[in-house]
Amino acid sequence: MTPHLSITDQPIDVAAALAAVQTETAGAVNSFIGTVRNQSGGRPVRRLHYESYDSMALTQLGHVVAQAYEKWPMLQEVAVVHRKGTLALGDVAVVVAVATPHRAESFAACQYIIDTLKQVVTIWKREEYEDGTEWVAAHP
Amino acid sequence: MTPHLSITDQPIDVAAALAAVQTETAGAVNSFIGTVRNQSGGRPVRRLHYESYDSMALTQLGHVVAQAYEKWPMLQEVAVVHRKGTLALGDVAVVVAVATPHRAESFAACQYIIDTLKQVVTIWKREEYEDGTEWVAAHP
Amino acid sequence: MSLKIALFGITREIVGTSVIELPAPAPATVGALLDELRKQYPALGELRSCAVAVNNEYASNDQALHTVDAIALIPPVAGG
Amino acid sequence: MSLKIALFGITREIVGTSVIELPAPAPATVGALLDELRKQYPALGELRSCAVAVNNEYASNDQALHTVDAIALIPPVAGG
Repeated sequence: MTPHLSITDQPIDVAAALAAVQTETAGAVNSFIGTVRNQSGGRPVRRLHYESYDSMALTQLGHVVAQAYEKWPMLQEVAVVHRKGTLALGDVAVVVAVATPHRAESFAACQYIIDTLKQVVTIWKREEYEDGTEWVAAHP
Repeated sequence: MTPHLSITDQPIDVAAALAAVQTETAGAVNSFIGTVRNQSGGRPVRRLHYESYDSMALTQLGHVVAQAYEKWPMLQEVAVVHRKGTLALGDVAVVVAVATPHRAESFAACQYIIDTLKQVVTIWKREEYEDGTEWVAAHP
Repeated sequence: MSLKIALFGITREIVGTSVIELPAPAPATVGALLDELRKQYPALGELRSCAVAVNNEYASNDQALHTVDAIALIPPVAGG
Repeated sequence: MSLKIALFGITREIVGTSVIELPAPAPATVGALLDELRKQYPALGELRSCAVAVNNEYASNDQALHTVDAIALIPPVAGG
Protein backbone atom coordinates (compact mmCIF):
# COMPACT_ATOMS: atom_id res chain seq x y z
CA MET A 1 0.00 0.00 0.00
CA THR A 2 3.04 2.30 -0.24
CA PRO A 3 2.09 4.72 -2.98
CA HIS A 4 4.22 4.88 -6.11
CA LEU A 5 5.03 8.58 -6.50
CA SER A 6 7.54 9.96 -8.94
CA ILE A 7 8.58 12.92 -11.02
CA THR A 8 10.52 12.07 -14.11
CA ASP A 9 12.11 13.74 -17.11
CA GLN A 10 11.53 10.57 -19.16
CA PRO A 11 8.36 9.64 -21.09
CA ILE A 12 5.77 8.22 -18.68
CA ASP A 13 5.11 4.50 -18.92
CA VAL A 14 1.33 4.54 -18.44
CA ALA A 15 1.03 0.75 -18.56
CA ALA A 16 3.58 0.42 -15.76
CA ALA A 17 1.69 2.92 -13.59
CA LEU A 18 -1.55 0.99 -14.12
CA ALA A 19 0.13 -2.33 -13.46
CA ALA A 20 1.60 -0.94 -10.23
CA VAL A 21 -1.86 -0.51 -8.71
CA GLN A 22 -3.59 -3.67 -9.92
CA THR A 23 -4.11 -6.34 -7.29
CA GLU A 24 -6.41 -9.31 -6.82
CA THR A 25 -8.06 -7.62 -3.86
CA ALA A 26 -9.03 -4.37 -5.58
CA GLY A 27 -11.34 -4.86 -8.54
CA ALA A 28 -11.66 -1.20 -9.51
CA VAL A 29 -8.87 0.86 -11.04
CA ASN A 30 -9.49 4.44 -12.04
CA SER A 31 -6.85 6.44 -13.81
CA PHE A 32 -6.49 9.96 -15.03
CA ILE A 33 -4.03 10.79 -17.78
CA GLY A 34 -3.26 14.39 -18.59
CA THR A 35 -1.80 14.98 -22.03
CA VAL A 36 -0.51 18.07 -23.80
CA ARG A 37 -3.30 19.81 -25.71
CA ASN A 38 -2.72 21.66 -28.94
CA GLN A 39 -4.41 24.79 -27.61
CA SER A 40 -4.91 26.67 -24.37
CA GLY A 41 -7.67 29.21 -23.99
CA GLY A 42 -8.08 29.25 -27.76
CA ARG A 43 -4.38 29.94 -28.36
CA PRO A 44 -2.44 27.32 -30.35
CA VAL A 45 0.22 25.64 -28.22
CA ARG A 46 3.41 24.30 -29.79
CA ARG A 47 4.87 22.59 -26.77
CA LEU A 48 5.13 22.76 -23.00
CA HIS A 49 7.85 22.95 -20.42
CA TYR A 50 7.30 21.71 -16.86
CA GLU A 51 9.63 22.79 -14.10
CA SER A 52 9.51 21.00 -10.76
CA TYR A 53 10.77 21.63 -7.24
CA ASP A 54 11.14 17.89 -6.84
CA SER A 55 11.70 17.46 -3.10
CA MET A 56 8.74 19.66 -2.20
CA ALA A 57 6.58 18.27 -5.00
CA LEU A 58 7.08 14.74 -3.67
CA THR A 59 6.47 15.88 -0.09
CA GLN A 60 3.23 17.61 -1.05
CA LEU A 61 2.18 14.70 -3.25
CA GLY A 62 2.70 12.43 -0.25
CA HIS A 63 0.39 14.66 1.79
CA VAL A 64 -2.26 14.59 -0.95
CA VAL A 65 -2.18 10.81 -1.13
CA ALA A 66 -2.22 10.49 2.68
CA GLN A 67 -5.34 12.69 2.72
CA ALA A 68 -6.93 10.42 0.12
CA TYR A 69 -6.20 7.34 2.25
CA GLU A 70 -7.88 9.12 5.18
CA LYS A 71 -10.93 10.09 3.16
CA TRP A 72 -11.34 6.67 1.51
CA PRO A 73 -10.11 4.01 3.95
CA MET A 74 -10.86 1.32 1.34
CA LEU A 75 -8.28 2.89 -0.99
CA GLN A 76 -5.63 0.27 -1.65
CA GLU A 77 -3.00 1.26 -4.21
CA VAL A 78 -2.01 4.63 -5.62
CA ALA A 79 0.45 5.61 -8.31
CA VAL A 80 1.20 9.15 -9.42
CA VAL A 81 3.80 9.96 -12.04
CA HIS A 82 4.41 13.52 -13.24
CA ARG A 83 6.63 14.41 -16.15
CA LYS A 84 8.96 17.39 -16.18
CA GLY A 85 11.06 19.01 -18.88
CA THR A 86 9.95 19.73 -22.43
CA LEU A 87 6.85 17.95 -23.74
CA ALA A 88 5.45 17.76 -27.25
CA LEU A 89 1.76 17.85 -28.20
CA GLY A 90 0.06 14.64 -27.13
CA ASP A 91 2.74 13.67 -24.63
CA VAL A 92 1.57 12.36 -21.28
CA ALA A 93 2.19 14.95 -18.55
CA VAL A 94 0.69 13.16 -15.57
CA VAL A 95 -0.85 9.83 -14.62
CA VAL A 96 -2.83 9.18 -11.47
CA ALA A 97 -4.00 5.61 -10.89
CA VAL A 98 -5.84 4.26 -7.87
CA ALA A 99 -7.22 0.85 -6.97
CA THR A 100 -10.14 0.21 -4.64
CA PRO A 101 -12.37 -2.79 -4.03
CA HIS A 102 -15.42 -0.84 -5.24
CA ARG A 103 -16.00 1.39 -8.20
CA ALA A 104 -17.37 4.69 -6.94
CA GLU A 105 -14.48 5.22 -4.54
CA SER A 106 -11.93 4.71 -7.32
CA PHE A 107 -13.39 7.65 -9.24
CA ALA A 108 -13.69 9.87 -6.16
CA ALA A 109 -10.18 9.18 -4.88
CA CYS A 110 -8.54 9.61 -8.28
CA GLN A 111 -10.35 12.89 -8.88
CA TYR A 112 -9.42 14.15 -5.41
CA ILE A 113 -5.76 13.38 -6.01
CA ILE A 114 -5.50 15.08 -9.41
CA ASP A 115 -7.57 18.09 -8.29
CA THR A 116 -5.50 18.59 -5.13
CA LEU A 117 -2.21 17.88 -6.89
CA LYS A 118 -2.95 20.82 -9.18
CA GLN A 119 -3.43 23.09 -6.18
CA VAL A 120 -0.41 22.24 -4.06
CA VAL A 121 2.26 20.29 -5.92
CA THR A 122 5.22 22.50 -6.84
CA ILE A 123 5.32 22.05 -10.58
CA TRP A 124 5.13 24.93 -13.01
CA LYS A 125 4.03 24.93 -16.62
CA ARG A 126 5.32 27.21 -19.34
CA GLU A 127 3.33 27.10 -22.56
CA GLU A 128 5.04 27.90 -25.83
CA TYR A 129 2.94 29.55 -28.54
CA GLU A 130 3.77 30.68 -32.05
CA ASP A 131 4.51 34.15 -30.72
CA GLY A 132 5.87 33.73 -27.21
CA THR A 133 5.68 31.82 -23.96
CA GLU A 134 3.74 32.11 -20.72
CA TRP A 135 3.94 30.64 -17.22
CA VAL A 136 0.45 29.25 -16.78
CA ALA A 137 -1.64 30.76 -13.96
CA ALA A 138 1.17 33.04 -12.84
CA HIS A 139 -0.73 36.30 -13.27
CA PRO A 140 -4.25 37.28 -12.22
CA MET B 1 -15.26 10.49 -32.73
CA THR B 2 -16.70 7.06 -33.59
CA PRO B 3 -16.51 5.17 -30.32
CA HIS B 4 -14.38 2.04 -30.12
CA LEU B 5 -16.73 -0.58 -28.66
CA SER B 6 -15.95 -4.27 -28.50
CA ILE B 7 -16.58 -7.52 -26.69
CA THR B 8 -13.77 -10.00 -26.89
CA ASP B 9 -12.82 -13.43 -25.63
CA GLN B 10 -9.14 -12.44 -25.74
CA PRO B 11 -7.17 -10.65 -22.99
CA ILE B 12 -7.89 -6.92 -23.11
CA ASP B 13 -5.08 -4.68 -24.35
CA VAL B 14 -5.49 -1.79 -21.93
CA ALA B 15 -2.74 0.28 -23.50
CA ALA B 16 -4.43 0.00 -26.90
CA ALA B 17 -7.76 1.16 -25.46
CA LEU B 18 -6.07 4.17 -23.86
CA ALA B 19 -4.14 4.96 -27.02
CA ALA B 20 -7.39 4.81 -29.01
CA VAL B 21 -8.82 7.81 -27.16
CA GLN B 22 -5.75 10.03 -26.87
CA THR B 23 -5.69 13.02 -29.17
CA GLU B 24 -3.95 16.37 -29.25
CA THR B 25 -7.27 18.16 -28.78
CA ALA B 26 -8.38 16.36 -25.61
CA GLY B 27 -5.99 16.82 -22.71
CA ALA B 28 -7.92 14.72 -20.19
CA VAL B 29 -8.26 10.96 -20.37
CA ASN B 30 -10.11 9.11 -17.66
CA SER B 31 -10.25 5.35 -17.62
CA PHE B 32 -11.89 2.73 -15.51
CA ILE B 33 -10.50 -0.79 -15.42
CA GLY B 34 -12.47 -3.55 -13.77
CA THR B 35 -10.43 -6.58 -12.74
CA VAL B 36 -11.39 -9.92 -11.22
CA ARG B 37 -11.33 -9.74 -7.41
CA ASN B 38 -10.37 -12.68 -5.25
CA GLN B 39 -13.55 -12.40 -3.21
CA SER B 40 -17.17 -11.40 -3.59
CA GLY B 41 -19.29 -10.51 -0.58
CA GLY B 42 -16.68 -12.10 1.65
CA ARG B 43 -16.68 -15.38 -0.30
CA PRO B 44 -13.39 -16.42 -1.94
CA VAL B 45 -13.65 -16.42 -5.73
CA ARG B 46 -11.55 -18.79 -7.81
CA ARG B 47 -12.42 -17.49 -11.23
CA LEU B 48 -15.20 -15.91 -13.27
CA HIS B 49 -17.09 -16.65 -16.41
CA TYR B 50 -18.72 -13.90 -18.47
CA GLU B 51 -21.40 -14.74 -20.98
CA SER B 52 -22.49 -12.13 -23.50
CA TYR B 53 -25.40 -11.61 -25.88
CA ASP B 54 -23.02 -9.80 -28.18
CA SER B 55 -25.33 -8.15 -30.72
CA MET B 56 -27.57 -6.69 -28.01
CA ALA B 57 -24.64 -5.82 -25.74
CA LEU B 58 -23.06 -3.76 -28.52
CA THR B 59 -26.40 -2.15 -29.37
CA GLN B 60 -27.00 -1.17 -25.75
CA LEU B 61 -23.41 -0.04 -25.31
CA GLY B 62 -23.89 2.19 -28.35
CA HIS B 63 -26.95 3.72 -26.67
CA VAL B 64 -25.02 4.31 -23.44
CA VAL B 65 -22.20 6.06 -25.27
CA ALA B 66 -24.64 8.12 -27.34
CA GLN B 67 -26.28 9.26 -24.10
CA ALA B 68 -22.87 10.24 -22.76
CA TYR B 69 -22.17 12.33 -25.89
CA GLU B 70 -25.52 14.06 -25.33
CA LYS B 71 -24.84 14.76 -21.67
CA TRP B 72 -21.25 15.96 -22.22
CA PRO B 73 -21.06 17.62 -25.64
CA MET B 74 -17.33 18.22 -25.10
CA LEU B 75 -16.76 14.46 -24.93
CA GLN B 76 -14.39 13.56 -27.74
CA GLU B 77 -13.25 9.95 -27.81
CA VAL B 78 -14.64 6.84 -26.12
CA ALA B 79 -13.41 3.28 -25.98
CA VAL B 80 -15.14 0.41 -24.19
CA VAL B 81 -13.83 -3.14 -24.27
CA HIS B 82 -15.51 -5.94 -22.33
CA ARG B 83 -14.06 -9.40 -21.96
CA LYS B 84 -16.12 -12.57 -22.10
CA GLY B 85 -15.34 -16.21 -21.39
CA THR B 86 -13.37 -17.53 -18.45
CA LEU B 87 -11.22 -15.08 -16.47
CA ALA B 88 -8.64 -15.71 -13.78
CA LEU B 89 -8.10 -13.58 -10.67
CA GLY B 90 -6.59 -10.24 -11.60
CA ASP B 91 -7.63 -10.44 -15.24
CA VAL B 92 -9.06 -7.28 -16.78
CA ALA B 93 -12.82 -7.69 -17.34
CA VAL B 94 -13.66 -4.26 -18.70
CA VAL B 95 -11.99 -1.03 -19.75
CA VAL B 96 -13.77 2.27 -20.30
CA ALA B 97 -11.66 5.18 -21.53
CA VAL B 98 -12.85 8.64 -22.44
CA ALA B 99 -11.09 11.78 -23.60
CA THR B 100 -12.31 15.33 -23.08
CA PRO B 101 -10.64 18.73 -23.29
CA HIS B 102 -11.23 19.31 -19.57
CA ARG B 103 -10.75 17.15 -16.54
CA ALA B 104 -14.02 17.09 -14.59
CA GLU B 105 -16.02 15.95 -17.60
CA SER B 106 -13.66 13.03 -18.23
CA PHE B 107 -14.43 11.65 -14.77
CA ALA B 108 -18.16 12.25 -15.05
CA ALA B 109 -18.53 10.73 -18.51
CA CYS B 110 -16.41 7.68 -17.70
CA GLN B 111 -18.36 7.03 -14.51
CA TYR B 112 -21.66 7.43 -16.34
CA ILE B 113 -20.64 4.92 -18.98
CA ILE B 114 -19.46 2.21 -16.58
CA ASP B 115 -22.42 2.73 -14.22
CA THR B 116 -24.96 2.55 -17.04
CA LEU B 117 -23.17 -0.30 -18.80
CA LYS B 118 -23.65 -2.37 -15.66
CA GLN B 119 -27.38 -1.69 -15.74
CA VAL B 120 -28.23 -2.38 -19.36
CA VAL B 121 -25.49 -4.22 -21.23
CA THR B 122 -26.38 -7.89 -21.75
CA ILE B 123 -23.42 -9.57 -20.13
CA TRP B 124 -23.77 -12.08 -17.33
CA LYS B 125 -21.23 -13.08 -14.71
CA ARG B 126 -20.93 -16.47 -13.09
CA GLU B 127 -18.61 -16.59 -10.10
CA GLU B 128 -16.86 -19.82 -9.23
CA TYR B 129 -16.17 -20.48 -5.56
CA GLU B 130 -14.48 -23.37 -3.79
CA ASP B 131 -17.86 -24.98 -3.28
CA GLY B 132 -20.03 -24.01 -6.22
CA THR B 133 -20.94 -21.32 -8.72
CA GLU B 134 -23.46 -18.51 -8.87
CA TRP B 135 -24.88 -16.18 -11.52
CA VAL B 136 -24.25 -12.78 -9.98
CA ALA B 137 -27.33 -10.65 -9.20
CA ALA B 138 -29.70 -13.26 -10.62
CA HIS B 139 -31.73 -13.74 -7.46
CA PRO B 140 -33.23 -11.21 -5.03
CA MET C 1 -47.01 -18.83 -35.70
CA SER C 2 -44.05 -19.86 -33.57
CA LEU C 3 -41.39 -17.83 -31.81
CA LYS C 4 -37.73 -18.63 -31.18
CA ILE C 5 -36.35 -17.33 -27.92
CA ALA C 6 -32.64 -17.07 -27.18
CA LEU C 7 -31.58 -17.84 -23.62
CA PHE C 8 -28.51 -16.66 -21.72
CA GLY C 9 -26.90 -17.16 -18.35
CA ILE C 10 -29.21 -18.47 -15.69
CA THR C 11 -32.25 -18.60 -18.00
CA ARG C 12 -30.31 -20.91 -20.29
CA GLU C 13 -29.53 -23.13 -17.32
CA ILE C 14 -33.14 -23.08 -16.09
CA VAL C 15 -34.56 -24.01 -19.48
CA GLY C 16 -31.69 -26.34 -20.31
CA THR C 17 -31.02 -25.10 -23.83
CA SER C 18 -29.83 -21.92 -25.51
CA VAL C 19 -32.83 -21.53 -27.83
CA ILE C 20 -36.42 -22.64 -27.42
CA GLU C 21 -39.18 -22.54 -29.98
CA LEU C 22 -42.75 -22.02 -28.78
CA PRO C 23 -46.14 -21.50 -30.39
CA ALA C 24 -46.87 -17.77 -30.13
CA PRO C 25 -49.10 -17.00 -27.16
CA ALA C 26 -52.42 -15.24 -27.68
CA PRO C 27 -52.12 -12.32 -27.77
CA ALA C 28 -48.58 -12.51 -29.21
CA THR C 29 -47.10 -9.98 -26.81
CA VAL C 30 -44.05 -9.80 -24.58
CA GLY C 31 -46.23 -9.98 -21.47
CA ALA C 32 -48.09 -13.07 -22.63
CA LEU C 33 -44.81 -14.76 -23.60
CA LEU C 34 -43.36 -14.09 -20.14
CA ASP C 35 -46.51 -15.51 -18.51
CA GLU C 36 -46.29 -18.63 -20.65
CA LEU C 37 -42.58 -19.15 -19.94
CA ARG C 38 -43.04 -18.64 -16.20
CA LYS C 39 -45.81 -21.25 -16.25
CA GLN C 40 -43.60 -23.78 -18.04
CA TYR C 41 -40.44 -22.89 -16.06
CA PRO C 42 -41.45 -21.70 -12.58
CA ALA C 43 -37.78 -21.04 -11.65
CA LEU C 44 -37.88 -18.04 -14.01
CA GLY C 45 -40.28 -16.42 -11.54
CA GLU C 46 -37.65 -16.60 -8.82
CA LEU C 47 -35.23 -14.33 -10.66
CA ARG C 48 -34.75 -10.77 -9.49
CA SER C 49 -35.97 -9.70 -12.92
CA CYS C 50 -36.47 -11.17 -16.34
CA ALA C 51 -36.84 -8.84 -19.30
CA VAL C 52 -37.54 -9.65 -22.92
CA ALA C 53 -35.45 -8.23 -25.73
CA VAL C 54 -36.75 -7.82 -29.26
CA ASN C 55 -34.23 -7.10 -31.98
CA ASN C 56 -31.54 -6.11 -29.48
CA GLU C 57 -33.75 -3.66 -27.60
CA TYR C 58 -35.50 -4.01 -24.26
CA ALA C 59 -39.24 -4.51 -24.92
CA SER C 60 -42.28 -3.47 -22.90
CA ASN C 61 -44.94 -5.97 -21.91
CA ASP C 62 -47.44 -4.80 -24.51
CA GLN C 63 -45.03 -5.02 -27.43
CA ALA C 64 -46.22 -7.36 -30.20
CA LEU C 65 -44.03 -10.27 -31.25
CA HIS C 66 -43.50 -11.63 -34.76
CA THR C 67 -41.88 -14.77 -36.10
CA VAL C 68 -39.07 -12.78 -37.67
CA ASP C 69 -38.16 -11.00 -34.43
CA ALA C 70 -34.93 -11.82 -32.63
CA ILE C 71 -36.37 -12.51 -29.19
CA ALA C 72 -34.34 -13.17 -26.06
CA LEU C 73 -34.89 -13.55 -22.34
CA ILE C 74 -32.71 -11.16 -20.35
CA PRO C 75 -32.09 -12.17 -16.75
CA PRO C 76 -30.38 -9.61 -14.46
CA VAL C 77 -27.24 -8.41 -16.19
CA ALA C 78 -23.90 -8.27 -14.40
CA GLY C 79 -21.28 -6.88 -16.73
CA GLY C 80 -18.35 -4.74 -15.65
CA MET D 1 22.53 35.68 9.46
CA SER D 2 21.81 35.15 5.79
CA LEU D 3 19.15 33.14 4.01
CA LYS D 4 19.32 31.24 0.73
CA ILE D 5 16.12 31.25 -1.27
CA ALA D 6 15.47 28.85 -4.14
CA LEU D 7 13.54 30.24 -7.09
CA PHE D 8 11.41 28.42 -9.65
CA GLY D 9 9.42 29.19 -12.76
CA ILE D 10 8.45 32.81 -13.14
CA THR D 11 10.13 33.89 -9.88
CA ARG D 12 13.42 32.51 -11.20
CA GLU D 13 12.91 34.54 -14.36
CA ILE D 14 11.96 37.70 -12.44
CA VAL D 15 14.98 37.50 -10.15
CA GLY D 16 17.27 36.21 -12.89
CA THR D 17 18.87 33.37 -10.94
CA SER D 18 17.78 30.10 -9.36
CA VAL D 19 19.10 30.87 -5.86
CA ILE D 20 19.56 34.19 -4.09
CA GLU D 21 21.24 34.82 -0.78
CA LEU D 22 19.98 37.70 1.36
CA PRO D 23 20.70 39.04 4.82
CA ALA D 24 17.86 37.82 7.04
CA PRO D 25 15.19 40.51 7.45
CA ALA D 26 14.24 41.74 10.93
CA PRO D 27 12.24 40.00 12.21
CA ALA D 28 13.43 36.88 10.38
CA THR D 29 9.97 35.73 9.34
CA VAL D 30 8.32 34.60 6.15
CA GLY D 31 6.22 37.77 6.00
CA ALA D 32 9.24 40.07 6.38
CA LEU D 33 11.15 38.09 3.75
CA LEU D 34 8.28 38.44 1.28
CA ASP D 35 8.08 42.20 1.96
CA GLU D 36 11.81 42.56 1.36
CA LEU D 37 11.74 40.53 -1.86
CA ARG D 38 8.74 42.44 -3.22
CA LYS D 39 10.60 45.67 -2.52
CA GLN D 40 13.69 44.48 -4.42
CA TYR D 41 11.70 42.80 -7.22
CA PRO D 42 8.40 44.63 -7.70
CA ALA D 43 7.33 42.16 -10.43
CA LEU D 44 6.84 39.56 -7.68
CA GLY D 45 3.92 41.68 -6.46
CA GLU D 46 2.18 41.26 -9.81
CA LEU D 47 1.89 37.50 -9.46
CA ARG D 48 -1.46 35.93 -8.64
CA SER D 49 0.17 34.58 -5.50
CA CYS D 50 3.62 33.99 -4.10
CA ALA D 51 4.02 31.62 -1.20
CA VAL D 52 7.12 30.71 0.76
CA ALA D 53 8.12 27.14 1.43
CA VAL D 54 10.28 26.12 4.37
CA ASN D 55 11.72 22.61 4.33
CA ASN D 56 9.29 21.44 1.64
CA GLU D 57 6.19 22.72 3.43
CA TYR D 58 4.08 25.80 2.80
CA ALA D 59 4.85 28.35 5.51
CA SER D 60 2.66 30.99 7.14
CA ASN D 61 3.71 34.65 7.28
CA ASP D 62 4.65 34.52 10.95
CA GLN D 63 6.90 31.47 10.64
CA ALA D 64 10.49 32.11 11.76
CA LEU D 65 13.34 31.49 9.30
CA HIS D 66 16.76 30.05 10.06
CA THR D 67 19.96 29.82 8.06
CA VAL D 68 19.69 26.06 7.89
CA ASP D 69 16.15 26.11 6.46
CA ALA D 70 15.52 25.14 2.86
CA ILE D 71 13.58 28.22 1.76
CA ALA D 72 11.88 28.64 -1.61
CA LEU D 73 9.54 31.08 -3.31
CA ILE D 74 6.47 29.32 -4.70
CA PRO D 75 4.66 31.18 -7.48
CA PRO D 76 1.25 29.82 -8.62
CA VAL D 77 1.67 26.12 -9.35
CA ALA D 78 0.35 24.56 -12.55
CA GLY D 79 1.03 20.85 -12.51
CA GLY D 80 -1.20 18.23 -14.05
